[in-house]
Amino acid sequence: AGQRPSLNIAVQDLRTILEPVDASSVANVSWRVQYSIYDQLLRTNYNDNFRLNFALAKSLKQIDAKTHEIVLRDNVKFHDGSMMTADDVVFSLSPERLRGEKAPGAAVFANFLSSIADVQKVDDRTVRLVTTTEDPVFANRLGAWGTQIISAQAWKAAESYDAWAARPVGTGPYRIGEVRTGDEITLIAHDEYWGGQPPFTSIRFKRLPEIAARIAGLKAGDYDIVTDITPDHISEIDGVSGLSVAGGEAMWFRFLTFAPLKTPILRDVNLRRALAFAIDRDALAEGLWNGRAKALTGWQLPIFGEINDPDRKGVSYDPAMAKELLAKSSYKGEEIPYPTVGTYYPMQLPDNQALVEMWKAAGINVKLIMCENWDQVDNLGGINDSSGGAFYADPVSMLWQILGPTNSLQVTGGWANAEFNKLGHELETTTDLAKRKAAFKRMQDIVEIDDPCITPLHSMPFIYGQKKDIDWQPNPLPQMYLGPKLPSEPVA
Amino acid sequence: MLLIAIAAPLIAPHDITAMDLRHRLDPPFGFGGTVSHLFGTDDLGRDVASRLYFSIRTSLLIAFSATLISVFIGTAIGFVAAYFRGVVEHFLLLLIDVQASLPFLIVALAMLAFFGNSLVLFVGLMGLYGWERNARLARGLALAAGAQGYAGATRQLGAHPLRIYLRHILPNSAATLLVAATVTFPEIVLVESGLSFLGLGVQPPMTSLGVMVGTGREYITRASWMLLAPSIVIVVTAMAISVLGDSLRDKLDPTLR
Amino acid sequence: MTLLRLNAVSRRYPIGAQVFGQKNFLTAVDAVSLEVRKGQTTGVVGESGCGKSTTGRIALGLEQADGGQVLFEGIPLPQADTKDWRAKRQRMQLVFQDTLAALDRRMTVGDLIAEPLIIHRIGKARDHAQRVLELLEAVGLSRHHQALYPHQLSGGQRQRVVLARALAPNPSLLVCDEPVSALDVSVQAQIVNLLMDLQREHGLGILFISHDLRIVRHVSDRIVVMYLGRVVEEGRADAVIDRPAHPYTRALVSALPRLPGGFEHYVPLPGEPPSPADRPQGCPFHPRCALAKDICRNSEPPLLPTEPERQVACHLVTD
Amino acid sequence: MTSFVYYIAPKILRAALSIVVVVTLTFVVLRASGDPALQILGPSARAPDLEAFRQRWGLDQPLYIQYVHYLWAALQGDFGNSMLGGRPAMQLVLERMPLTLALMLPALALNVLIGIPIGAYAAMHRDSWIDRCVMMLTVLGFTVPSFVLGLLFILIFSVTLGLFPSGGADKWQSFVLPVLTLGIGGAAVIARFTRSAMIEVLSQLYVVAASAKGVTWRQVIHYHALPNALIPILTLLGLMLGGQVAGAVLVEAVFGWPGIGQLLVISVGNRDLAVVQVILLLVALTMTSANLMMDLLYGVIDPRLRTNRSASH
Amino acid sequence: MLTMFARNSAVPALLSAAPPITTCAKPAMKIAGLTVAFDGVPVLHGVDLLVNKGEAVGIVGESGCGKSVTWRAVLGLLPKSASINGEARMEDTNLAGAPQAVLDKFRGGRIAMIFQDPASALNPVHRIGAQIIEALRLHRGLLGAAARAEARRLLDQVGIPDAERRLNAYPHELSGGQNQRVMIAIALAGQPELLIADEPTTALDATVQAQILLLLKQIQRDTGMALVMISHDLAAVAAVCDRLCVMYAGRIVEEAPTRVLLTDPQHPYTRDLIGAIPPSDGPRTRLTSIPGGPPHGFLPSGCAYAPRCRSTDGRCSNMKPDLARVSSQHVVRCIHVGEGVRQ
Ligand SMILES: Nc1ncnc2c1ncn2[C@@H]1O[C@H](COP(=O)(O)OP(=O)(O)OP(=O)(O)O)[C@@H](O)[C@H]1O
Ligand SMILES: Nc1ncnc2c1ncn2[C@@H]1O[C@H](COP(=O)(O)OP(=O)(O)OP(=O)(O)O)[C@@H](O)[C@H]1O
Ligand SMILES: [Mg+2]
Ligand SMILES: [Mg+2]
Repeated sequence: AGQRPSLNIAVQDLRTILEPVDASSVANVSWRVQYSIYDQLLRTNYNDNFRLNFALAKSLKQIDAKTHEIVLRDNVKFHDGSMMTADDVVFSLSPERLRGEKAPGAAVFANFLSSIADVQKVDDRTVRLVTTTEDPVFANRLGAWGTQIISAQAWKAAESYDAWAARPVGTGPYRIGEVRTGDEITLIAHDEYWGGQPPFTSIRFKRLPEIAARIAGLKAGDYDIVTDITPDHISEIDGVSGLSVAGGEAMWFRFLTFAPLKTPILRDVNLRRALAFAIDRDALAEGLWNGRAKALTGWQLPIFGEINDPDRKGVSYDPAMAKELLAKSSYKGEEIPYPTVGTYYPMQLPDNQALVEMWKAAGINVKLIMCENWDQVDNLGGINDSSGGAFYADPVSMLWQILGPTNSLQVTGGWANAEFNKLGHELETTTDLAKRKAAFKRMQDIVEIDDPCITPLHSMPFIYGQKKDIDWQPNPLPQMYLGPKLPSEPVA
Repeated sequence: MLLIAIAAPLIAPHDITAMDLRHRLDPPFGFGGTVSHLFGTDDLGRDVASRLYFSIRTSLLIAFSATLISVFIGTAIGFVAAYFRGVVEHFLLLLIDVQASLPFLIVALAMLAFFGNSLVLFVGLMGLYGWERNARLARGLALAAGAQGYAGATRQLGAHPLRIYLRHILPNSAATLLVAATVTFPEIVLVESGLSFLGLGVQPPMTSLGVMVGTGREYITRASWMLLAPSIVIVVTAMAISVLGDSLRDKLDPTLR
Repeated sequence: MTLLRLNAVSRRYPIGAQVFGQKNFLTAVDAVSLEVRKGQTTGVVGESGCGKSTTGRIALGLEQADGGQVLFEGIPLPQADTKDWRAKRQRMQLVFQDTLAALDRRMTVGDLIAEPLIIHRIGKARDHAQRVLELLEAVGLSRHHQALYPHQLSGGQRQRVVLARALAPNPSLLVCDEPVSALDVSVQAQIVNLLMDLQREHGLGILFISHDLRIVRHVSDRIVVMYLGRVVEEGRADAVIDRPAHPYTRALVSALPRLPGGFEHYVPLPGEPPSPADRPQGCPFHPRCALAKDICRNSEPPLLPTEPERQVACHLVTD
Repeated sequence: MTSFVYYIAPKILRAALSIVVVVTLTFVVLRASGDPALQILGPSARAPDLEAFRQRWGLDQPLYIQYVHYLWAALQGDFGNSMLGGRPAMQLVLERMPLTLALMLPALALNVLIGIPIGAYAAMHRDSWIDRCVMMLTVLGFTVPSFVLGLLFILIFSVTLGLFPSGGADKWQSFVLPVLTLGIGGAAVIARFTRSAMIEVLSQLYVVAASAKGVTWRQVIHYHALPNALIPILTLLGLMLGGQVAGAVLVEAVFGWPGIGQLLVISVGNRDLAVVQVILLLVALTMTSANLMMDLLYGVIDPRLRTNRSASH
Repeated sequence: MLTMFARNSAVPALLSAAPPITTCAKPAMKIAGLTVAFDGVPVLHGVDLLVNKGEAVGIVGESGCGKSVTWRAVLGLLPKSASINGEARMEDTNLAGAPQAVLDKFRGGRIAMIFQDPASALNPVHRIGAQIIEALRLHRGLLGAAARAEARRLLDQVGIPDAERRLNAYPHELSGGQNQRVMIAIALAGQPELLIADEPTTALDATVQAQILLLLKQIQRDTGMALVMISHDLAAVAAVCDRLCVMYAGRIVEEAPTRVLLTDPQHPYTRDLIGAIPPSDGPRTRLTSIPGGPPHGFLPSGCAYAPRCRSTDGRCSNMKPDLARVSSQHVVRCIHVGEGVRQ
């Protein structure tokens, strides 16, 4: 091959902490950049039904109910040229970095890897992972987020954690080049990448918050890829010669949560159910999102496979039902607060306003309250926007991940349900499929019928505008993978 | 413009929040759109014309009252600074300096942080916009009227300072302050647009010219009418107001009659 | 009967910044004494910047003297901008030179003249209109001027309005600060005649400030000549002009163009008028005085009587 | 010279005092309006992480203690670290400051270079149709929001003509559009102001006198009228500087310009106090020093102010 | 005591010399039928005036009668709203309404003008040296050191001590009298044939007024230029000028040699004007005041002064008076005087 191209990407926002397990890295805009800098032990192939592949691990063997052994890939070189060893893996998963109460990775650990209790080095190429309980999704976790392996030596050599977090050393296809805080990040090809030569010599992520400016920049030829295109703007790129629109398939979703414990009017279960039935999700997906989003009606995603109950319907747009429920409720037209920041998610404000209109049509008086910060949103309770995605093909990664006792709805005291928490725990710790199925079913019943606290809206597609000839495939998740094509080495 | 503002509920063909998600971003009448949506529809399929009428109403309300407040506060502080010399004056000048070096964003945050967001409050906040310029101006005018001119003459007649400031200096400064206000007006509409975008401004379901411009800019190529309609209104209003300001100044000044 | 008496009043103005360090001062008025009697006019003459206006403002209490005393009808003036002080305004009034600036251009002549009546609550509101008409008539304006604005009047007419305004509260003292300097000779004559008529009718005491010796001589009973903030000569008007004693007064008198004759008697005064910011040692006039002797350079001559009703501050004259 | 010190010292004192007030005010406002932990970690962050974050940055202490700590450190030259990335706030801001200045100063120059000639020209042709058109155009100039103008420029010059890059700040070509965008609104204001200042000056006696002296009209304008009209324009220019910072925020967003305007918005949004403080500090410093410079410039242009001023003012 | 001043009597000596007789005079400027209207409102109604070379002519009249407008019209200094008609000839060129290019050849060079308020007639932002040198460069082509030397000489000539240092001064650093001297120096820089002094001393102190007037007179004598002095102060003009013109409402109403005019005024307005000046000696008398004000814009059908005139009769308000010659050098615009003497 001749000269490799370099890539210019205009993004709507950028964060400069590049340590993947840092608390502030739990954000779409961080994952997008970090995904090409690191490798995890396993790799989820999002474009192939979330199938798990070997990455830094070349084999995974369950030794007993709570113990797994990993053999590491050979000849993996860090960005600084040093070799990756079991020590690096142990350190990467150590309490100092990840598992400790005060570790920078505590948040990521709790979200993705909470079952890991211990990590032991067996030899230079072998590591044992011990979990607290049985873990039905153990392998999935290793391929989700948080098992990025960094160089223990480089960590120790760093002046401070802050200095480290600004330029960590990983094994991924690109290393960190120039970083201009809040403005741009340049990644440079890591030519000794174990998976082959990266296709681009460098990748520059440039912050450009104005969508019109991003599109204009793409058209002017200043950028190769621009992110966060909303469906309304697709037509501006689609027709242009040399440009194309990519992405749209999404495993990321938007939903609404209710905080009955904070907002007394919402105590009424029928009202909450009516709220859910009054939403015309198709209108949002088809009308507002130009068909680029898919309506989401329940918590069973096709990729979950066996655990799903094929007969389950979920919620649907049913004005009659909404009326009926409303009649049964004690609701008398009181104002229900709907605090929102309005600009956090793409198309958030249009969604908000459309929802308010739909509720109005159903006879529910919801008041949209624009907030400037999350404190205000938190304090007001009522109805809240939220989003989340499936990192792996299991409901643990969706419903439980979103509503679990450590997550914001429960922590801030908006909603609590002991039964739900108990079932969720079971879902997470038993490998018995029947038990898991039952738990999952009951959990859905709780959040849909008995004590609704959440209602799904639609998928949130990641749409990119790009030059036609750029060879990359977008994910259904915010991560952008720009490295070389990796061989398929599925985990059994 | 004022007429439209007053009559907005009567002439608006559609409810401003009535949306039609299947007729989003319809172009204006004459550009492929229908008569029912004269200026087309916006990103939620709402009628741009109706929203425009209501926006004019909100924006005029905000900008007028805010300009009034701004001029009032500025004038009051400027006069007080001119009347009291010494410590009081230095303190007020300090206040003016502080405001001048404080980006308005911070002021807006402060107000919202302590008082929450509501239309009345928002008007009050916008009223803080540019007061320091008016204060400087008013102080200068009062000082100029000072000892030598008519103010000194009235003082020596035995008039109370309040009378001097309210009956003499104020009417005489009015013309200049008025002209300053005509410049403040479009600025307030634009600042409001900026703030609306940061979630600090006019809240949905209400709408304003600023909100419309703010939303419209995303659609500058896709649905330019969303941006053009409010922009043209702002420009025309600003021109009308600057012409009005000039003629009002001439009207108020007996020497120009 | 003495209406107004200034006893050695002084006024200094700070110059330069006031915040730090040593203050510098400019002495605008230095131990000036003069008096105005009921029904009489005292004229003050001198070059620009010699402190005439300042003296006038002090006499009215518009400005506080740094030293000395101002007695009006035998009583010291109250503190400026107090209630008492404002009440006193009724008795003493100022007539300005710059009438365009001194009249609020947004008020009609009628309102302007009525304002002092309102301020001092003189008479009932409904009688004001009548009083305004009387005043207009007194200063030689007519009813139709009432509705006009200052800029619609000529300079002379404006000066009449200022006069009417000053007369409205029935004062006993008028301080006229260059009332006619900006006017044409023909209008000047009108105003001067009017002023003298009013004085005769109402028994006003007038302090008449001007740099025009010709006018001052014409209207005044007594003349005070000022130079650099000090009184250099004082006496009966005709005596001072016809027989000037102080060299400065002589120079002033000689600079008057005569009709006919022009500058036949002109005695040129060397140098430029000095600034009050750096006053010379000794007699303030000595740098420009052709007759200056050593004593003039060293000590300041006091104001001493040379004949009845006449005082001069010059070493050479009083010796 | 000493009189100059007297003249400038109170101004500096007041500027310093106002900076202290600004710093304090910002501190209180930013701390009282929204929790940085929530802003930075996002709404779905877990409680322990929030707690840890607060502890790490001392946000769990009472406000006044935080303030005292902040002030004490600031007095020692430590302006704190950015909560987003942990780098010293000062370093962060200083990195970007030159770029914003590189935007503002040419824009200011543009204000002057476009605004003054246009205003002067309109004044010379007062009440003609040229004058009226120009004045209408200026209304357009300051009512069109800068973000709209910027986008229009990008569409015309980058997308359609391909003359200049649409964003970034790496080549000299990248400067053209943002500077134009930022400069035009101000130029409109300056033009209006220049016009009225010129009309005022042209009616002055010395302009008539210069003509009587036999000076040609061109020279009268350049040598006699303009320098005098510049004095009030300078005042305006000083005042406009503050507005330019606000303008920079929007223009930087449109052009992806890595200046402090964007940084300010990001930092305010995240309640990243240290960075906001440093920016405001520098903005205030720039403003006050610019105003001082204006005062010096007055001295250069208007000799009446150079010599000992009287106490009034 | 008067003997003390004997040493300083050089200047009065200069003045006591008899005024020059200008019989063989050639005209420096001849104005005929000059009219000016602002936006259609007439201000000058036909001014006829002759200024001979080397002569000092005074023009008096009350404020607004058109004294300044006359000469500003001649020099093309009026705003665009003014429409100028008639003639103002300097040699063969008519300056009234002439284009800029023509005017530039005369302004400052052959005709110079000084103004009432010297402080505002000098540009506050330029050094006075630069302002003098500007004129020298324009009219005499002097540059650099030569210009500076000449500027210094001019300042010396107008009686500013320490000229070298004062060249670097700004107008605000000088007193009013000094500024007026600078104005005169600028006017002299072009070595004009005609100097127009528009109320040169109204803003100045009495002592300074005398100095400036005498300076002007002296320079006029020394250089042989013609001097036109405008003022409303008859006494001041009379002290300097050989001949006086009295203007009223945009016309010249009387013109005569100074002595004649003062001792034998013919026009009622001139008489009233003289009567309005407070006497500088003798008893205090009531002054003659002229009732009413001058007409504005369009004149009454007859004599413009008729409404204010003390000796008016029925004919005055109907008949427009022409300039009538009383003696060889004395003309008056009054029907009462003109009758019978008309030629
Ligand atoms: N408020 C002030 N601050 C500082 N200096 C002042 C003030 N008022 C007057 N002066 C100075 O005091 C001196 C006397 O001023 P004043 O106005 O009394 O003079 P004047 O004799 O009335 O002069 P003119 O004939 O020009 O009116 C002047 O040098 C003036 O500059
Ligand atoms: N630019 C102008 N526009 C309109 N009218 C003007 C203008 N200049 C002068 N006039 C009018 O022309 C008339 C004559 O003015 P001019 O200045 O010649 O008077 P003057 O005799 O010089 O008076 P003064 O003694 O006050 O200087 C006045 O009535 C004046 O109002
Ligand atoms: Mg005075
Ligand atoms: Mg004149």
